[in-house]
Amino acid sequence: MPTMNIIQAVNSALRIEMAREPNLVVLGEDVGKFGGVFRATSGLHDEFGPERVIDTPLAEGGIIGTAIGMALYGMRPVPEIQFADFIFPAFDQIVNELAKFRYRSGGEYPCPVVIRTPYGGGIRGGHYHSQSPEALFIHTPGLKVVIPSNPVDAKGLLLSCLRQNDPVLFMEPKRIYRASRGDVSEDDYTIPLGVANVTRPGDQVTVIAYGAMMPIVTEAADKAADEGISCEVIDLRTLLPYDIDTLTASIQKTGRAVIVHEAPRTCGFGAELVATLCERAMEYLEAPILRVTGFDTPFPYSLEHEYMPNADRVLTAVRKTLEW
Amino acid sequence: MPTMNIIQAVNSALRIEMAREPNLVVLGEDVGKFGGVFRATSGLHDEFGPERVIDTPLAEGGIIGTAIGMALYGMRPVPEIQFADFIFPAFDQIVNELAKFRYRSGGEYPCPVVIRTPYGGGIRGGHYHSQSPEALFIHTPGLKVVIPSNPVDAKGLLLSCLRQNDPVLFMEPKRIYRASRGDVSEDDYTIPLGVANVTRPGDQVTVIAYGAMMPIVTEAADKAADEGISCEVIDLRTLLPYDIDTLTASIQKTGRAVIVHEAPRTCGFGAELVATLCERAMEYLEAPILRVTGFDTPFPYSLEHEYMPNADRVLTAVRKTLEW
Amino acid sequence: MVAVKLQQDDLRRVLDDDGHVIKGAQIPTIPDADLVRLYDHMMLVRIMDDRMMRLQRQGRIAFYMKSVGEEATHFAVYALRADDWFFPSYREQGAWFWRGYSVEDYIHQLFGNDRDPIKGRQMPVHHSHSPSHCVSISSPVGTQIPQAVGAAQAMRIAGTDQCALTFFGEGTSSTGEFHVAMNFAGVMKAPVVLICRNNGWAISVPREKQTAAKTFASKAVGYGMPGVRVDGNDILAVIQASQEAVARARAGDGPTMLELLTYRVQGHSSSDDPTAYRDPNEPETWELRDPVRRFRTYLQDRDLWSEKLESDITDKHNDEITRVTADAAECGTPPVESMFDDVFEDLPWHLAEQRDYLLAQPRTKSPHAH
Amino acid sequence: MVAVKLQQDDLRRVLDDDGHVIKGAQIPTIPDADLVRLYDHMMLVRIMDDRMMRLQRQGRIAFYMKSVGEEATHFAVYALRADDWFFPSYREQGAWFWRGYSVEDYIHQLFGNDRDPIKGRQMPVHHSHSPSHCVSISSPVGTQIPQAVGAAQAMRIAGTDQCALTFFGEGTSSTGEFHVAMNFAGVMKAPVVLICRNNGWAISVPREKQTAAKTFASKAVGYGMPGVRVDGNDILAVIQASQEAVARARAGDGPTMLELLTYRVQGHSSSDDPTAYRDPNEPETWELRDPVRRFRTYLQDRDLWSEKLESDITDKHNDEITRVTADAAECGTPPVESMFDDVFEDLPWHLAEQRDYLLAQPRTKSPHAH
Ligand SMILES: Cc1ncc(C[n+]2csc(CCOP(=O)(O)OP(=O)(O)O)c2C)c(N)n1
Ligand SMILES: Cc1ncc(C[n+]2csc(CCOP(=O)(O)OP(=O)(O)O)c2C)c(N)n1
Ligand SMILES: [Mg+2]
Ligand SMILES: [Mg+2]
Repeated sequence: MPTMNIIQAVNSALRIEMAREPNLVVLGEDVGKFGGVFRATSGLHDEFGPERVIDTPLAEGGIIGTAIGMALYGMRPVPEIQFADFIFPAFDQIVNELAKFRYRSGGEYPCPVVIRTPYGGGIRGGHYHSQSPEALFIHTPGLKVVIPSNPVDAKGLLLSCLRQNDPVLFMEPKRIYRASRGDVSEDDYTIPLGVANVTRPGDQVTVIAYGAMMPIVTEAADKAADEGISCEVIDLRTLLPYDIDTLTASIQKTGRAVIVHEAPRTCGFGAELVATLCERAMEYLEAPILRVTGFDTPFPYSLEHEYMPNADRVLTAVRKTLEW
Repeated sequence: MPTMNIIQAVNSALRIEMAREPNLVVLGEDVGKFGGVFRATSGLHDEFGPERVIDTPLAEGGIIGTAIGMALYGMRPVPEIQFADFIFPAFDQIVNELAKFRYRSGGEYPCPVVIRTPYGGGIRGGHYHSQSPEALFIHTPGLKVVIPSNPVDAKGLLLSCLRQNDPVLFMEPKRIYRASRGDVSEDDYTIPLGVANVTRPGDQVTVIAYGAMMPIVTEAADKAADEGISCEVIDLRTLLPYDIDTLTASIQKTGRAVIVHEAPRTCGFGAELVATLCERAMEYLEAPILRVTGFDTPFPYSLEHEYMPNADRVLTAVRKTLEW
Repeated sequence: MVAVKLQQDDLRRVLDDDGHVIKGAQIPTIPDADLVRLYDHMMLVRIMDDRMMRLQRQGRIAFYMKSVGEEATHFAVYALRADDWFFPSYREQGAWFWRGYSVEDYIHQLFGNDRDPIKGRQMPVHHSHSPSHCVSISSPVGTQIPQAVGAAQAMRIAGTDQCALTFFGEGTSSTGEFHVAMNFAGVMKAPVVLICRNNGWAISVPREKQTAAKTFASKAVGYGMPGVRVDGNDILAVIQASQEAVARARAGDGPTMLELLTYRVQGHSSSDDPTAYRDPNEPETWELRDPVRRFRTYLQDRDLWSEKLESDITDKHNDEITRVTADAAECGTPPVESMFDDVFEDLPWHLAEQRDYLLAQPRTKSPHAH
Repeated sequence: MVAVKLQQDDLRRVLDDDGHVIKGAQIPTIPDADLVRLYDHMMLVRIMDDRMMRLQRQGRIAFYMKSVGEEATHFAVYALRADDWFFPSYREQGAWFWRGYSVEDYIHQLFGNDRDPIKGRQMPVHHSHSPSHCVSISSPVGTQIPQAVGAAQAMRIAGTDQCALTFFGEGTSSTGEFHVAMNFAGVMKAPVVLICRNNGWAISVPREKQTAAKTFASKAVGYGMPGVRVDGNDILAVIQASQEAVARARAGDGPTMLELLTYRVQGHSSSDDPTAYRDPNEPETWELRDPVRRFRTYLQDRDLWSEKLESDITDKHNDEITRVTADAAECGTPPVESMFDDVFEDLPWHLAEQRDYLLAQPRTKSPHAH
């Protein structure tokens, strides 16, 4: 099996599905001849032509709006938003249109649009090339939200998204776009949505994360192990609908949990996980569930390294739940 | 003191501040000659003229974008978004510009824009005239979020917003716009931001809500009292920054809490309150903090009455925390 | 009036203000049977609007929007084939009926009852009808415009000669959606007809406060597409211009923008009170150009109209509306568990739990139960 | 090249391709001292771009954007007064220097160090300078356009004769922001100058894929304002057209849109590689119209240029840049607690807690520390 990074894995998934599904079209800014500023659509323009790999004018609202129209007609558009930070001009089309179309039409008009967008910090991008807005979309009924943390999952999850009939926001962890490498089959395979991945079994503290935070929680779990602390590490993969059974089972076992995301703390996805897990597993909890998150400031530039959660902070939180 | 409803109280606050502060301008769709579709700006156009009470073209992004420019120059714009459901075309200007201006300019460019918008269900408005998107803005660093529940607070809180220097989203509970009436002084007075209101002291269960949910939790607390259950009812009034001390103190006393909002449950503001209160008061909690919220569906039309939280559901949750 | 007086020159018309054919005007070829059917549907809209607004005033439906004076614009869809797509705004009732949406579905939707084809999900007048490719109506104005462009582009990619047609009000031309849609359409040469239904008002905001452009049609210049200004109260001019635009689309010549000049004779909706912001005499001057009266005159000139036809049509529609309204009022509310359907194709765990929770609660009666 | 060849007719020019005055051209009145200062600043931009991109290649700054070939467009701000406001895009360095932003501030911002006037908050090239009313640069393109219109309208309400001037790229004319801003400006008759810096490319997307309109200036028609097409590599034409537009604004005649036709000679930014998407020979044809060379020729014709002037300017700027860069490299990172300042005017409890939490953690060193 060839080694791929996340970009190559995404590219492989798109290529496989475009060959299989003639109705799949890719559209966005610079996705055509250039193959995308991160090169995720590289080669697709030459292979499938300008009618199926479309360089659009500079307007995210137009990209999503036209993608919705294509989907209503029966196509399978896969728009790319160049950076998650630039998704907001399309916010109305996403939350008021895409998310509500099936519902508001009494089921007459499904709208299977899969929006791909790189998200997150750690690339010295400042406010506008670093945001993690997943919570805004998780709070919007009608959208699925998927975030892979490695090339194998990226390909398998994306292929699953392209073969189901609901709108999906597929957020790609650009910080580890190239750094995360793995052996990825060139063949067609899928990884089911809604199923988390227990990347490391353990019995003392459950550590929950996704996307670019996975390498960090893994490092923290290693350090914890050196101290004799056994962490169970869970990669959510699908944020909505998330895998409640795996989370609950783990917390019933460990009685302790730390949730990690780089998005701002207040009203971040971590809060929802804490609230729901407390409702279901309160009697098992030996300590409050702790959150290690980005801060409630706009994403800073020079102090990015202090803003981002890191293994030490996760480890500190892990220890704290044990000492509580 | 005259009796006013919330619309009249808002109108009174705007009139007082426009007379006091020549830089205050009101702008939006239909806010001028017509006085707004809910008549909140009624009379201001005739009193202060078309240059300070501006009927804009139909574009929320333009309303907020121009308001930002006015604020940068030194004015105090108070844009109205006709329904919170229609704020999304302005989402980029709000989250990427308004919320970040002071920060990104190193403090050079404060941006005191106070956005008024009616929110919430209960008026047979369906998807697009009923949404409660407060969590999206609470999750956005740089914005304050304020939601009054009665005419007295509406006037005092709005005057406070107009006299501080940060951007504020002032969300008005349109379901009780006219139904909520009270004696409101015609004079100038303010109610501080960040301070919750304990509308009913109690010692068994803390019930936390805001805006249009206040009449409902009050009704529930009455019914609970009939059953001999003592609820402490808290009206948050300011959602960000919210009054953590009042909340924590109450829960340390009661050991039980129910949080009520009409916005969808997943990643709603209730989740943040649960997570934060568990972190700080876990040892005092006798039961999991429960949430009574809207469901994770687009806001329905015919089944609105089943969608909205009501006193019975709040009461059921109150009982449940006591039985736990 | 202003715009009409100023701009008569570049305004396409077939019928004069009275409804007689203007000398030398290019008359679209429409079979007599269709002419009568068009008149029948125009009358249906006017009668329906009158009846439904009365229902609303009686509190039997929550909300309604009339299109009195704008009915002729609806029949731009006469230029479409059944397999073309229609992306409406909320004020084109006639287009729905013409494409096959039934009076039953229309009225049950207004009641949001258990026979509402969209399951009581949306406010009155937010219809959806996929069999006729009439796309679900949304309240946020303008969102349908880029969607129409996308569907049209998809038709081209699929290699068909279908096209899409979309409506929006002149106020909506101020939205970003209008701009990105027009621009994408121009660049993609999408087979789409973009219709600005210029009725002079956006709730309380007059046309003059929406744009400083001389006409809305002139905005097409900025997108490299033709923009045509048409008398929107002249059904023949509307159909003629639409057929031309549809022909361009099918021929691969790209998009066309039409400005249909008309007038919102009454309030914006059942929630509105125009006396609060406009001269109460303004409508009268416009009623002179009533599209129904003008079309009737044309039919008379063609010997296609009679008192009997008029009363037959009126009675037929009134009777049907009476019957369906009675049925609709008998219907119940959609089942409570249906609230959780269609959020996704399948019901995820959290919605299943929320449904079970709700079903376990005492049922709350609608304060407005039918 | 295409557009230039096609559209020479409606393109305003003062200098020919070599830099000699075109017969009958309307030359703006600019004092000799200013002409030399303008040349000095044009050189500063070109030297700065070259030096900073080299720093970026050495990994000493994270990111940079050059404007080689577009320098003349920056000096549209020559038409402004100190009390007017400037709402920039990210590629108008010269305008900043002209309005008084210092080389120190400029370079410290690129380093994001503890002398960066905006406290290391933003990526390189996202400057802010309130003393000269240069508004903070944002990455999301187009957001500055409605803001400029709002500021301009505020100036009018305040009864001053100030105006606002904003820049955006031709790609940005596709955004909804452009449309709503142009439309508001037209309706409000705001004293604003809206400048489309048409350099032919939006990263990898050529002008032809942004719009089907013949020219960007033609978009002004849809907003009822004048749109003027100017040779953007001809600094005199740029200043002449800008002065005219500013005069209109001050006189209360409303907004003007300018399309400054220029060319992005190099990559979009330090992250870009144009060879991946455009003909490597394309730039050469444009370098022939190099705005610096053309202006130099004009100064020579006016006896205002000498070899000595050239070398003095070059040495002065190079020396200053060398000195400031050395200082900047010595500076530290902004203090960690400063991360929490300026989110709000005062620090709310939750940010105070987050700051205390962070301060209690072991300091993490920047992987890219200066
Ligand atoms: C994005 C958005 N903003 C505001 C509204 C509220 N609103 C509903 S209709 C309307 C006026 C629309 O006028 P126009 O486009 O001319 O259409 P008309 O009603 O005249 O047919 C407004 C402001 C809305 N529905 N959507
Ligand atoms: C809203 C938004 N979408 C996408 C981007 C990414 N992006 C940065 S610059 C750019 C191209 C801009 O081209 P143009 O407006 O012509 O300006 P130029 O770079 O040529 O000066 C794009 C797509 C962005 N910054 N903002
Ligand atoms: Mg209108
Ligand atoms: Mg460009």
